[in-house]
Amino acid sequence: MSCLTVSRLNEIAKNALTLAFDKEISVVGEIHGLKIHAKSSHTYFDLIEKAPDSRDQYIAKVSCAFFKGAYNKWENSLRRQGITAFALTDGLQVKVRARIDLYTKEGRFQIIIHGIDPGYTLGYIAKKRIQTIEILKSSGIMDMNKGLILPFPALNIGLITSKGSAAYNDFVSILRKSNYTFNVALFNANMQGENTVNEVVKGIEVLENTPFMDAIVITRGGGAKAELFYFDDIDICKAIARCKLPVITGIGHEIDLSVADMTSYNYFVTPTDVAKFLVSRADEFWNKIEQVEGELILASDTIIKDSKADLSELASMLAITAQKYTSQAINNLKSLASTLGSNTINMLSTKRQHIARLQEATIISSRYVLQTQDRVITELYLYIKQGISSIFSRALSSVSTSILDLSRANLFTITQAKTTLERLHTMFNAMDPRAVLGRGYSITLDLDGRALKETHGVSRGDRLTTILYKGKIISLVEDKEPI
Amino acid sequence: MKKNQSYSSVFKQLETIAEKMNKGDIPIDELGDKVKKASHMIKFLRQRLKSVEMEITDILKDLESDQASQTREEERDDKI
Amino acid sequence: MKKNQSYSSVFKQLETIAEKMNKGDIPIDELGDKVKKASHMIKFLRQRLKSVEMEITDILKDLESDQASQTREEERDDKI
Amino acid sequence: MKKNQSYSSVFKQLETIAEKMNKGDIPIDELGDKVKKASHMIKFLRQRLKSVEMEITDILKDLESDQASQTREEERDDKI
Amino acid sequence: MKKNQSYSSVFKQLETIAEKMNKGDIPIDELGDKVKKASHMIKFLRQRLKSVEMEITDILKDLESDQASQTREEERDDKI
Amino acid sequence: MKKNQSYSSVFKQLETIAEKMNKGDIPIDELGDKVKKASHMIKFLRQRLKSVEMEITDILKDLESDQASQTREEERDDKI
Amino acid sequence: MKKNQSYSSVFKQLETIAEKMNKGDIPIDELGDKVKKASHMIKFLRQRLKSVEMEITDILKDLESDQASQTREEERDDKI
Repeated sequence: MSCLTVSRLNEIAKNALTLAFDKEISVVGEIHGLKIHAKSSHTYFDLIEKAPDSRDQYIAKVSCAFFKGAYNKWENSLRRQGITAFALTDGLQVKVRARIDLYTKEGRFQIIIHGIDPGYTLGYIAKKRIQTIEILKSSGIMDMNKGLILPFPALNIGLITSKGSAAYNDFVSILRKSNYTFNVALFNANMQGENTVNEVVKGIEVLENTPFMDAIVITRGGGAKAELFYFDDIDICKAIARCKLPVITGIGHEIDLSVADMTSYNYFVTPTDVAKFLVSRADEFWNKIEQVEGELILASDTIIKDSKADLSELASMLAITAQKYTSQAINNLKSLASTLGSNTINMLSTKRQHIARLQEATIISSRYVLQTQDRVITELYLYIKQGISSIFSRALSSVSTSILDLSRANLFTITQAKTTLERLHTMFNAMDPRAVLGRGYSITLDLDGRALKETHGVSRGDRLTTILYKGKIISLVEDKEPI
Repeated sequence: MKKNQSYSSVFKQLETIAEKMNKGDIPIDELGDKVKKASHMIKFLRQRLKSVEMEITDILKDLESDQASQTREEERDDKI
Repeated sequence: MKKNQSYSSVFKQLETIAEKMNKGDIPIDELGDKVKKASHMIKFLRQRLKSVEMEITDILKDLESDQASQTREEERDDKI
Repeated sequence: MKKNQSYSSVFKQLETIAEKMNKGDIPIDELGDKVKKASHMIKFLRQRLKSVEMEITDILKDLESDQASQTREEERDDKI
Repeated sequence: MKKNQSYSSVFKQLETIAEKMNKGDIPIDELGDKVKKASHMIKFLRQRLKSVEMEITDILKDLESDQASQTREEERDDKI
Repeated sequence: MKKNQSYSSVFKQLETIAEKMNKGDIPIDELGDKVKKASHMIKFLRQRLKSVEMEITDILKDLESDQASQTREEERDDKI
Repeated sequence: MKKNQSYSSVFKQLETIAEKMNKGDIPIDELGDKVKKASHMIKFLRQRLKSVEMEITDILKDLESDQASQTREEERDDKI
């Protein structure tokens, strides 16, 4: 086996490579470690292919050289296309036209770039940007930072920028020129190149946890539009959206907003604008303070005056009310006193009426008693009169009775006498023998002239005289027949 | 008969006669006379009775008229 | 008849006579006289009654006029 | 009649008389006197009634004048 | 009437008398006296009422003058 | 009257008396005393009112002078 | 009154008292004390107002002097 020198080896390899890639090729990858050679002004960088979803790990890498001539031609062609501000930067996804080369001196394999397709890069950036917006929106944090309140004024500022950059200087000098004492806490971060994302995210993390911060400002000087694509990065945007402090961006775009701008509390084109905004807020605040101070003095004056007026009103109301109280109480007392007076007078007059009624009752009763007695006497008198007349009528009737008695008695006596006389008369008539004799009876007398009633005592031969109604017969007894 | 003979004495005689007659104490032969006498007595007594009756009647009439007049007077008084 | 004889005693006599008469205790001879006497008594009693009545009437009239005058007085008092 | 006899005792006597009269317990002879007595009693009682009435009237007048004077006093007080 | 008798007890007595009279429970002989007694009671009661009234009037006048003096004082205070 | 009796309790008592009087619940014999008592109460209440009024007047005067002094101070401050 | 009581709470208490008084809810017996309390409150509130006023005046003065010194400083700066 032949032994080659290093240079021969490298030459053979270069020939083989050149043979293998005899035509211009297109390669896509991400720019990494971009350098412009100070003397030659050639541009060098690596193209890397990252593993999917990996920021730091790459799986392949190739060195690239963009010589000054080619670069200028490419830039001119861009300008001719009207594309400005397309700057190469680390992390930029590019599609390069190139040929393969090997630098024999160094034995280094590289590609020599003829030109870069701006359309590819811009399309890539646009696509990424849309993805980021979509993620932010779908996770609902797009407007989160806008919802925070920016303290008024915001004097304590967390600044994320690269120290000593024009952006930093512009920002700080404006703040200094203002009348206000801003307190700026700088977080020095690369604002371009592949570390931009990590450093900005770190900066947000550090500053939001620094005490007494009012807001975070992320700013950088103007640059090519292609360099802004860091600020479409999802990690930066998420960090901004979720930041506890309002984030104000000033990252130097002119036409399109970066997603970071869209996500932030507020955005401006330049650091100067951001600084001016903050100063104007402070002005505004101070004006307001002065105004408020005036108002405050006025208001406190008013409040104190009003309060004093209220107090004196209350005091006078107190006085009036207390007076009302006492005067009402006095009136109550007065009316009570007069009620008392009138009540007693009423009572007395009622009692008087009672007495008057009793007086009248006594008089009426006594009169009534007298009248009753008078009537009783009159009745008694009438009774007496009745008694008298009954006595008289009885006496008269007894007298009349006595007359009747008399006449009755006399009549009786006389009638009796008459009856007796009649009886005697009848008797005598009956006794008159002539009446018997007239009917054929006769009376036989004995010798002594005695009328015979029986045969006893008569003897034979006795001489008997028989008296007849007219004349007498004298006869002798021959026989007798006793019954 | 004496006019001023009393009713009672005459009546007594009459009764005596009547008694005697009833007892049959009077002989038949006197009987007629006695009866005649008694009849006279009876007539006398009747006369007396009659006159007494008339006298009483008069008195009573007088009394009654007296009462009547008094009553009339009273009635007249009442009318007054 | 004595004027100062009492009504009651006279009335009693009258009653006695009437009783006797009723009993037929008075002989016919005395009858007229007795009746006459009784009639006098009755008249007397009537007289007495009359006079007592008049006396009472006077008293009562006096009383009534007295009352009337009192009443009039009262009425006059009332009018005053 | 005694002046200081009580109204009620006299009234009782009067009632007794009236009752007796109505029963006819009084002889005619006493009737006049009794009626006279009764009349006196009635007059007495009326007199008594009258005097009591007058007494009461006096008291009343006295009372009224007393009241009137009090009222006048009050009116005078009121005027003062 | 005793001076220190209470109004109410005297009033009660008066009522009792008035009631009795109304019932006619009082004999005429006592009527005058009772009425006189009642009249004394009435006078007494009136007197009592009068004196009570005067007492009250004095008290009330005193009260009024007290008030008046207070009011004057107040007015004076007001003027000061 | 006890000095430390409350206005309202005394006022209530006074009202009670007035009510009783209105109903006529108070015997005349006690009326004078009651009215005297009521009058004492009224005087007491007036006194109380007067003293409360004076107390309040003092407080209010004090308050006014306090305000006046403050105002003067302020005016002085204003002048400085 | 506690020194650290707030103006508004004391003012509210004062208003409550004033309201009660206006409604007549306060018995006379408590009136003096209430008025005294209210007066203390008013004084306290006045005192508070006064001190607040003075504090504000001080701040204002401080502010003014501060501003003046700043202006002077600025003027000085301008001169440099």
